[in-house]
Amino acid sequence: MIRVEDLHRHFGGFHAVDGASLTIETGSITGLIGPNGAGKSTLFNVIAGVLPPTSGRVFMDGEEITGMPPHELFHRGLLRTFQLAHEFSSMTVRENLMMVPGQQTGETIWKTWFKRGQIEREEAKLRKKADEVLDFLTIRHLTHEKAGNLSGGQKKLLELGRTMMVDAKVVFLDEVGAGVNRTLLGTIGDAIVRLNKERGYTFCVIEHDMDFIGRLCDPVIVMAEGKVLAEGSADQIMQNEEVIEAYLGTGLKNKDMVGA
Amino acid sequence: MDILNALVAFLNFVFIPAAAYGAQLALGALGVTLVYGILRFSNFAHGDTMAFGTAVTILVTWGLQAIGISFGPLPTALLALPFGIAATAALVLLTDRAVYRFYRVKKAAPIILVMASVGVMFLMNGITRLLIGVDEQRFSDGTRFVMDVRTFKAMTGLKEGLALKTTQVLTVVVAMIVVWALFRFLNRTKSGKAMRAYSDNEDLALLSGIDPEKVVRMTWIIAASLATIAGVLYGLDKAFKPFNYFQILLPIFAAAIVGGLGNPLGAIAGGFVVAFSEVAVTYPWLKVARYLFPGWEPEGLLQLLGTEYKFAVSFVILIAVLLFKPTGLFRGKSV
Amino acid sequence: MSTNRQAAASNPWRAPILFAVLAVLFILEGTVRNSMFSGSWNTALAILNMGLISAITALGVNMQWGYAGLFNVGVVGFLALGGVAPVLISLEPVEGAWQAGGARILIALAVGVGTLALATQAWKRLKTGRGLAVLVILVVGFVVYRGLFDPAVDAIESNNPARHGNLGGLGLPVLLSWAVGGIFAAAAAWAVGKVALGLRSDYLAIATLGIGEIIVAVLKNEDWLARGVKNVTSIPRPVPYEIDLQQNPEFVEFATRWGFSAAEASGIWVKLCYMLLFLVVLLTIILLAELALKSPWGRMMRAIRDNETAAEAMGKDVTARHLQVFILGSAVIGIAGAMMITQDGLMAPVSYNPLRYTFLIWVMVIVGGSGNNWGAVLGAILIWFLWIKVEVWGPELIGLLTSPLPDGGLKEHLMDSSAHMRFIAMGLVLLLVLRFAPRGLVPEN
Amino acid sequence: MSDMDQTFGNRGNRDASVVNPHGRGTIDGSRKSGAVGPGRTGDPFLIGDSMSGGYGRGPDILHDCTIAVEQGQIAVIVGPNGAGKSTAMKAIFGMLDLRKGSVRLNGQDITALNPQDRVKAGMGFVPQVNNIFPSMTVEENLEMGAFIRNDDISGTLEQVYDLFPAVAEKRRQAAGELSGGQRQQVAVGRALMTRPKVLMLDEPTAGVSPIVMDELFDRIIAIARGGLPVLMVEQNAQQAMNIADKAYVLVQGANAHTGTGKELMANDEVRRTFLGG
Amino acid sequence: EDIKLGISLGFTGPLESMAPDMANGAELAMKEVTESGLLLDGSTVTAVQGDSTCADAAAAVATVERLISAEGVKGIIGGMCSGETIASLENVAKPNGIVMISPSATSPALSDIEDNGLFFRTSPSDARQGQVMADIIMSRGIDTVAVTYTNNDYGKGLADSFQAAFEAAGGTVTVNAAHDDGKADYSAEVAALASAGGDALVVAGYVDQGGSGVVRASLDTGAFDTFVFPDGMVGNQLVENFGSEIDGSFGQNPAAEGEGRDTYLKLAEEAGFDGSGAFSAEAYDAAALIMLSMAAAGSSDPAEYKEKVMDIANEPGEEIMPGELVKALEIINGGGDVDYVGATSVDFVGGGESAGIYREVAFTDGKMEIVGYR
Ligand SMILES: Nc1ncnc2c1ncn2[C@@H]1O[C@H](COP(=O)(O)OP(=O)(O)OP(=O)(O)O)[C@@H](O)[C@H]1O
Ligand SMILES: Nc1ncnc2c1ncn2[C@@H]1O[C@H](COP(=O)(O)OP(=O)(O)OP(=O)(O)O)[C@@H](O)[C@H]1O
Ligand SMILES: [Mg+2]
Ligand SMILES: [Mg+2]
Repeated sequence: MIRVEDLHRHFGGFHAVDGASLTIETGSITGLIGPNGAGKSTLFNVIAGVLPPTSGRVFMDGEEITGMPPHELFHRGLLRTFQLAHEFSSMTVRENLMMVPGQQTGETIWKTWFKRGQIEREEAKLRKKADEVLDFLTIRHLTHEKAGNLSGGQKKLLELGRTMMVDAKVVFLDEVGAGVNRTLLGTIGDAIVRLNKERGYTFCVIEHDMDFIGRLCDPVIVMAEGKVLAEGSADQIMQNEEVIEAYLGTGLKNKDMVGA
Repeated sequence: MDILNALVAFLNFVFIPAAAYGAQLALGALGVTLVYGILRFSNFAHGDTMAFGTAVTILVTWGLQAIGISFGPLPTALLALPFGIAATAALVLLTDRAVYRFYRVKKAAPIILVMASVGVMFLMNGITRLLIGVDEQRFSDGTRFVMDVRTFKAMTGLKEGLALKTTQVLTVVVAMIVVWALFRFLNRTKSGKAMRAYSDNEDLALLSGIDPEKVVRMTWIIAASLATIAGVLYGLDKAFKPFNYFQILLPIFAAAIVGGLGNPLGAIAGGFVVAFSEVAVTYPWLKVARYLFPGWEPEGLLQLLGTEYKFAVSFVILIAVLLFKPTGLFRGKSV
Repeated sequence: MSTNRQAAASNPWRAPILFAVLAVLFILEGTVRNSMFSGSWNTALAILNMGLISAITALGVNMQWGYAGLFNVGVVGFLALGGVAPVLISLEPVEGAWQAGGARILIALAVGVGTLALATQAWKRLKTGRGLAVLVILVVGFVVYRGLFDPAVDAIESNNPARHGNLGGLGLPVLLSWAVGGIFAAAAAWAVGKVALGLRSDYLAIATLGIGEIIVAVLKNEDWLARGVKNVTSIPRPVPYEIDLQQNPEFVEFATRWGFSAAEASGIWVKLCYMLLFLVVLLTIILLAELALKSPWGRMMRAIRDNETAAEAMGKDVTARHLQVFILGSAVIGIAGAMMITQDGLMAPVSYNPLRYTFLIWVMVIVGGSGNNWGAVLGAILIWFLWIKVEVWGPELIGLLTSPLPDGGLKEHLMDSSAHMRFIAMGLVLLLVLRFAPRGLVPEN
Repeated sequence: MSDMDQTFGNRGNRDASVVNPHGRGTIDGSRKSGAVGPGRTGDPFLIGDSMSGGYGRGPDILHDCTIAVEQGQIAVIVGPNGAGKSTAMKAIFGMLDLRKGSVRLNGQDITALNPQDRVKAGMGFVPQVNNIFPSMTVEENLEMGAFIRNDDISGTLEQVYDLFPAVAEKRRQAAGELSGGQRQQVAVGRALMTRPKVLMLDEPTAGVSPIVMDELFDRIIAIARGGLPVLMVEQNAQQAMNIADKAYVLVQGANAHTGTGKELMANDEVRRTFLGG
Repeated sequence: EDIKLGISLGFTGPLESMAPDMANGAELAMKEVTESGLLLDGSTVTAVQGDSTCADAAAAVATVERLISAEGVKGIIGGMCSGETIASLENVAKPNGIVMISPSATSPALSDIEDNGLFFRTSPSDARQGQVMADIIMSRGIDTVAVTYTNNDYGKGLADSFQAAFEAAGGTVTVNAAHDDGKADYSAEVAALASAGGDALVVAGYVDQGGSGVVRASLDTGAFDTFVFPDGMVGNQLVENFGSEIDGSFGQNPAAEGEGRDTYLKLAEEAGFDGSGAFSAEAYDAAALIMLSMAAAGSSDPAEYKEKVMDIANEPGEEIMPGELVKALEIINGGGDVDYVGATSVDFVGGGESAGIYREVAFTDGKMEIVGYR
């Protein structure tokens, strides 16, 4: 469970996050939506340790994690993906996955000199695991491709795949859908649901595609101007007047101008 | 009276020299930072570009002096400066054509450009020496002092003297004019904005109809002008010696970095920070203290650290500045 | 479109071929005597030995740059620091120096380090008024430190200043100092890294630039340590002396059997001994580096270099890893520094100038192919060879170029300036290599 | 990663100590334009005709791909990720060398023009990524959009601010400090400032909230009906199809399906495989 | 026989501006001897230049290695800076048994270096000059001075020996601080020196290096107006640089009583270079010594002629001035003794270094005048 208490993050005089409090329940797929500039990404970055908060606290399973660096959060099972895919572009897809697990013997430099055997065994296991993940994501054929050569959507799948290399507890996804083909987005959605069901991952998802949110998320939290505006099931949210006014809108006005 | 004496001693030995030196560094750092911001690499050849520009200016100055042209109380070198700038601009444009352009077109990693600039540094180094030799050259003429020690003492009756050299005044004034002009250019004119746009996002600049090669040419010309002006002012104030122009590269880079690489305002602030920390931190306060506390005869020189460590001290200060101000004095391009 | 795509980049023969070319150059230098080559094995081996030391330095820089993308502009400082080790380890202790102030100096240094540690702790622990507290600690610490340090230094430096005036060494075998040199450099790297890594990236440049200057300044001015600019000479050697060999009848006989004069043979013999030692160090370092690079550690480093933010999010402690690799690289540079001083037999701090010991090393790494250990080695030896040879080739070239000119002022001026061809030629070589092999001669695969 | 990055050794990201990795381009800006040829009769306003080409010396990404837009119309390109949609847009804009095919605009063959000159010829483009000047203020970003104009731009400026009020509020702020969606709005605004003859948008709605997306589409419709043809890539395929006069489905660099938006929406297979319906 | 002599000087690097005049000096001597045709039955002497870089010991060693093993030189005029000189002496010259005579390496460390009798220098030791300078200053009634020295073994050695001598004679040195050559700015140094104060400033540096920079800044700020210049500073360039601004200053450099130095200056002028450049005369003497010793030994083999160097340099024998190498060769060939005095009054003591006679110079009306010898 992730709990955010009265979080503030200011840039100069601008309050990007302005007293947000929210809870992400264990085992849920929580959606986070809101107008552009509502402070969603900033909130994410603060939770994930990329930005220090101006004030406020963040807890994970009752322990305070405010301001902890990302690599420590990783070891506590808090993983995140990026709005713009952050793959290791000069490494192969499989290497992208194999580098993920922490505490690898072969990551300690002197052990690479004296413990070759053990490292070999671990590597074999990792390779197997990576291949399983690739199968799961249906991109096994790209095993030896350089990650930099993948298309946008495939990179997003790879991002997701990295979270599967370890036993993550909570995964934050920042706009998985932006720029991703809608059919592929369906596949990603399926993967998220499966991870949630089969492995018990908790997800927090930022997304502007309401179909996607509606299909996956419960509950949905709406942010606006740095604060939580509303919270509830996807259906409730879509009926909420405030949310419609601030975020959803009422559809095209110029529809009549569209030609036959 | 004694307080005045203390103040004058401080001005004479710390403030005025450091201000002039700072202005020289600032001009140099401005060139480095401009190339870094727009052409995206640290130009190690900048010191030698300064040397080349100064060498040409000196040769022209000699020519002018030989035919009897002078600039009244101001150094003749100022008249020769445009020629120096033109020659230097021609040289850097030529190097750009022959060296840098290739990598730019190929979209090579900028580090390749850095290394290429080391190569260019070696070349220019040699060319300058072929041109004017390795010896120290002096070329300042005109009135040397705006105020010299003797006159000052006679005028004020103080025990401490104050000297203000023409070149020092000139350096600071020219630096201020150049900086002001550069800022106006970058922030107000279309071409200046085009340069900033190119620095921000090359492709998008192209898509807005900006001709990148023109931006590059303009950058080089400005950098060459800044380098020549800085070099000539420095040479007028001190002396010209090619080797020293390589050495000055270090404080120039320090200034550019502490101010935030790629940020013109930072380069200027950086220049003064470096200059003042070099001069002020190793200044022995003995003399000043004697005036301020008459009768007190301290044992040592009241010097924090020996001048041998002036450069080291200035680096420690720079790092301290950066630690407390992690974005640099001004935010640079390399956050 | 591009004619410069290095199709040969993946060619496995590229490195061996280039090394063979290098070998041929050295053989020519050793055997052929004309205006281009000296035809002397002594010259060839002398260049090679220094080339090997440069190669080790380049390996260190390559670890930092090639593996982690850390730009170290203070190579000269770490080399110099490594160079102190032979002095402090292998020289005999100076009579009377320790009694004069040795203990006090150590105490003073301890006070200095203690002050810094205390100040850091105060900065971290205190919540209120920490600025003031730190300032007070620093000022008091500095005064106490200077109070202890200055008299001790005076005492030591006035102890027979013409010959000594320093603490001297421990009288231990000089080979030990190579490791110690590495440790010295590593310690400095730790300090720099602690401050500068993990902050904005250009801080590393300024911090290393600064530490390079600072270390050299300390070496120049702290006479008690290694005599400052008065230089330390006659540092013991790990190999025999030529003079001794020349006086050894067996050796002389051996030399004549091979058709060498005793003087020439002794020079060659000594250089071969050095070469062997250097090769052992070089190959050990390469072996360890390659083992590390070809394992998950290397993969992690590549990932960090590739994308820091993502690596951090994937649980890699980027700052710690940067620090580690920065320390390791600096240690290697320090080892090279100690080796260089051992070979020169002389510690002269004025000789540490950044052009030669920072820029030239960088040229070596980039020309060789950063990220590739063999590339760094190749680049180092080749560039060093050229750096030495352009001294001869430069004037030859100028002579050739000016031969069509009429005799007179201009020609004379150019001929007189031919020494500067060293720079011009170096610049040309660098530009040409960059042009035709922009990723270096042996690129990273 | 481009071919050239490979060739020239793209180093780690700490390079920033001596190099400035920000804002580097991928297009060769020094290329000179060739001559403009005559168009063909019956051409649409803008057409990329049977284009084939790829990046650097890499393999062909586009295979005989044709994209066109008529005066006053909206043309939409959809397709899976990596299909070559952005590549097709770049090809039309002259940002990569075509190995086959031609680009014709307004009755002229502009295949040989470089991107700068295509801007001058009246094309406006919003790339998919890196589409703002991060350290310049919002207002300066918009001014740069009008770089080739020599007339008074204040009117257009006001129009853009009216269109994107959220951005107007931040006109003195550096564009790099905006949120993802706000940046997207600035980017579109910049292109509008050019007063182009044809507007090309690469996923203009990626990352913008539904309400802004609707406004954007509204605006695009209005612009198109005002006579400025719009060519855009969209992943929000269902909405895009609703407003498209003409739609192209690209698969692996080739035209897979072409038709009006309604037609393609009506095609079940197309909808399932490409539009996520 | 064509005898080759190596000239290993820092043609590039920090002292690059001094090197050419030094090389010219050495070559002048060689030309003189070659043209006479009197050395070893008409042998010619050719110079082979090598760039020792001054700063880089490794490059210097490589250069000397090349001079010896590739060019086959029989003796070396060099090196330039002490560090580099020691490295090439120990690593190359000594193992190969080649004589080295340095015109400008003044480190005391070279005095008692283990050299197998192969190393000499025509520049006197720093210790001697320190004493002389202290005497001169005292004799002018100045008893408090500030000292700035170029931060290398030359400057430091000279400054230290001067301070010891001066304080022993009852003077006060207010500050003894280093300046680094080739730095961009000397304001900090001058500020420190001015703060310490003193009736005169001793500038133990190089005239075309930081030395001039410090003097410039001192004059400009009015920190000092009387300067004391040792050998690295005294030269025409000083007058060119400062003209009458340094009126009232004084200094000393090694030169024989009599016309030695003047003759050399004239010779140099005829040959088209500036003989007053620092250590140019010393280089001439170094080359002359090697060649005369060869003549005396009747061989160009260093192992043989090295024994003769001391004899040539010292009494007894006919005194030889610059430009009189022909005369010297004639005497030697005739079996006589010579005492080479040369341009710098060479007189070797102990470990084969110049004992040093100094001439005192003073600056008045923008000119340098010789006022006496010590
Ligand atoms: N570095 C910064 N400096 C100044 N303001 C910033 C900075 N980063 C973000 N902001 C401001 O904070 C606000 C929130 O930004 P944030 O990126 O969190 O929005 P968001 O909710 O993720 O929006 P979107 O859906 O468009 O991605 C925006 O108005 C933005 O302008
Ligand atoms: N600069 C480049 N250099 C080399 N290959 C590239 C480059 N940019 C894209 N590619 C490759 O070209 C193909 C098409 O890419 P493109 O960007 O056109 O796809 P897209 O249809 O726009 O996909 P998306 O919907 O993800 O944006 C992909 O396989 C991609 O890997
Ligand atoms: Mg966002
Ligand atoms: Mg695309």
